Amino acid sequence: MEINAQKRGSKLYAALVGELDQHSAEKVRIMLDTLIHDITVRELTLDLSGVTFMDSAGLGVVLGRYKKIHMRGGKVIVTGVSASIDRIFKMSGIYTLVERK
Amino acid sequence: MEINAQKRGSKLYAALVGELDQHSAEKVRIMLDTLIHDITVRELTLDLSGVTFMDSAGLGVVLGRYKKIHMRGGKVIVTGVSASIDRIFKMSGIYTLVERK
Amino acid sequence: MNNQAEIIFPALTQNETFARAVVAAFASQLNPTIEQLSDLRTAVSEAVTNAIIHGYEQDSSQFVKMRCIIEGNLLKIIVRDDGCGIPDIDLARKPFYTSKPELERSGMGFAVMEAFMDQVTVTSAPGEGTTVTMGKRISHGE
Amino acid sequence: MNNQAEIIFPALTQNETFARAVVAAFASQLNPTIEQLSDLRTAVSEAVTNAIIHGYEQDSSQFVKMRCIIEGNLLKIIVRDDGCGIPDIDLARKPFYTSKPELERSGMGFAVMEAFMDQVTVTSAPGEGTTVTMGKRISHGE
Ligand SMILES: Nc1ncnc2c1ncn2[C@@H]1O[C@H](COP(=O)(O)OP(=O)(O)O)[C@@H](O)[C@H]1O
Ligand SMILES: Nc1ncnc2c1ncn2[C@@H]1O[C@H](COP(=O)(O)OP(=O)(O)O)[C@@H](O)[C@H]1O
Repeated sequence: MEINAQKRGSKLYAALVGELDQHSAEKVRIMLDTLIHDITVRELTLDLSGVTFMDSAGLGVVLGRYKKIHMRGGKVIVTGVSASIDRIFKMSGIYTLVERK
Repeated sequence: MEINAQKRGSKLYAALVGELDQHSAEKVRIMLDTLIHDITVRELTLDLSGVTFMDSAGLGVVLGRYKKIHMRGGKVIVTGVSASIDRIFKMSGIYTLVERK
Repeated sequence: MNNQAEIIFPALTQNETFARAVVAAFASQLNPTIEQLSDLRTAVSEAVTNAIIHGYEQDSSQFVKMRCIIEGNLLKIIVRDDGCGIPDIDLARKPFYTSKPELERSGMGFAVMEAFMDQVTVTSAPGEGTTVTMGKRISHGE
Repeated sequence: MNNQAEIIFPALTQNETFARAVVAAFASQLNPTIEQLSDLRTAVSEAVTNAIIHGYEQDSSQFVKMRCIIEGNLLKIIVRDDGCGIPDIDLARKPFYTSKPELERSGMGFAVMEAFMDQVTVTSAPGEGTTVTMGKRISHGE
């Protein structure tokens, strides 16, 4: 799993590329937490269009980042959500917390 | 495995599409033998550019057709030979019997 | 058409990718749609991940056993471990319940299996391992 | 990195495709080149086909056992059957020797395995089945 990130002001854009399962989840979590360690980040956009596979481990990763960003009053946005990922997101009710664009 | 064939005079052109292993070999053999049952066929060109996999079972199929066509004084040509198939053909010395184009 | 395969591999999370690929390769005999394949890959990933991280706590000297069975147009996938087992299956199947929040598990694994397969049954007892049996009909044409 | 997997399936020729896909999926952990993957698929196809058509004569109540092992950058593939066995292994390994000309077998199966893998050993005895062990180093970067 690779992450390509760009920061503009308080906005961080992170594009995930690869498979997001339990095996890759820890690495992704560490990479994203390193990026949002910078407390000026108030809006995190996760671009999932490059995610070729995701199961509920990926949901855990998104929810975990939501908690961190939410605590500092920021928000999380997901984009590039495939039909299969959308189904998992919908089941979990995550769209009440995280915006889909 | 699919075969797309065209006949022009004494020349038969057959393009094989798919995987050529022991599982598909019998079907391919029957299809090709049905086509060359027509004794006016004197030149058989096997286009292997659509063959996504081939092992020694495919070599057996080509050699078997060579024997039939050779018996009636005709010839067999192979085209679209990938590097991997070429290696199997070379090992077997088949190019002394069958022309590669 | 009937066929089957048994696959045994150590409890390493890197084998999640392998397990998904094996199921996809086996299922392809039934000519599934891309969506059906994606459903199967997701469901098997959940069950195999659970065996690895919950059943065996990633003890790579232990083995996950996966069985794929084709009966007509029914594909069955059985994922077994001889790990710690589940004390309360009803609780475990509840959405959002997880015993591993420290791994940021969402507790949605069983819910995903149920959503992506036609049928899911779970047999388990503490100390006796866990067997998850999932079925999906792969029918064509409609 | 070390890993392994055991795969067991009935002696049906339709499982040749499955066996190739499984080996490719397992080997992909070592980041093989496309050419190395193609070599592996070809060699395993030969060994599995032999187990199905020679060892078991396509008796689909019998099972082929395939084991894939990664030891460092070495990939080992072991294909086993409990079928009829080989009376004369040296003769069997000779290019162009086949006991099934009626199936239009070319007799080049073992020669292909030897050409596409680094090492091939064959253990067999009449009535005791056959084990083919193949090894290939998947090294990167050169
Ligand atoms: N194979 C298993 N062995 C032991 N416990 C399991 C197994 N599978 C699931 N469980 C238990 O059931 C709970 C719920 O599983 P699941 O719905 O997949 O959510 P998650 O994996 O996100 O925790 C797990 O947290 C675990 O306690
Ligand atoms: N698993 C096996 N069980 C029994 N006999 C085998 C097995 N594999 C190979 N043989 C014997 O060895 C011969 C040569 O094998 P091979 O070089 O693969 O050529 P082919 O499969 O084209 O006959 C076969 O014809 C068969 O007699």
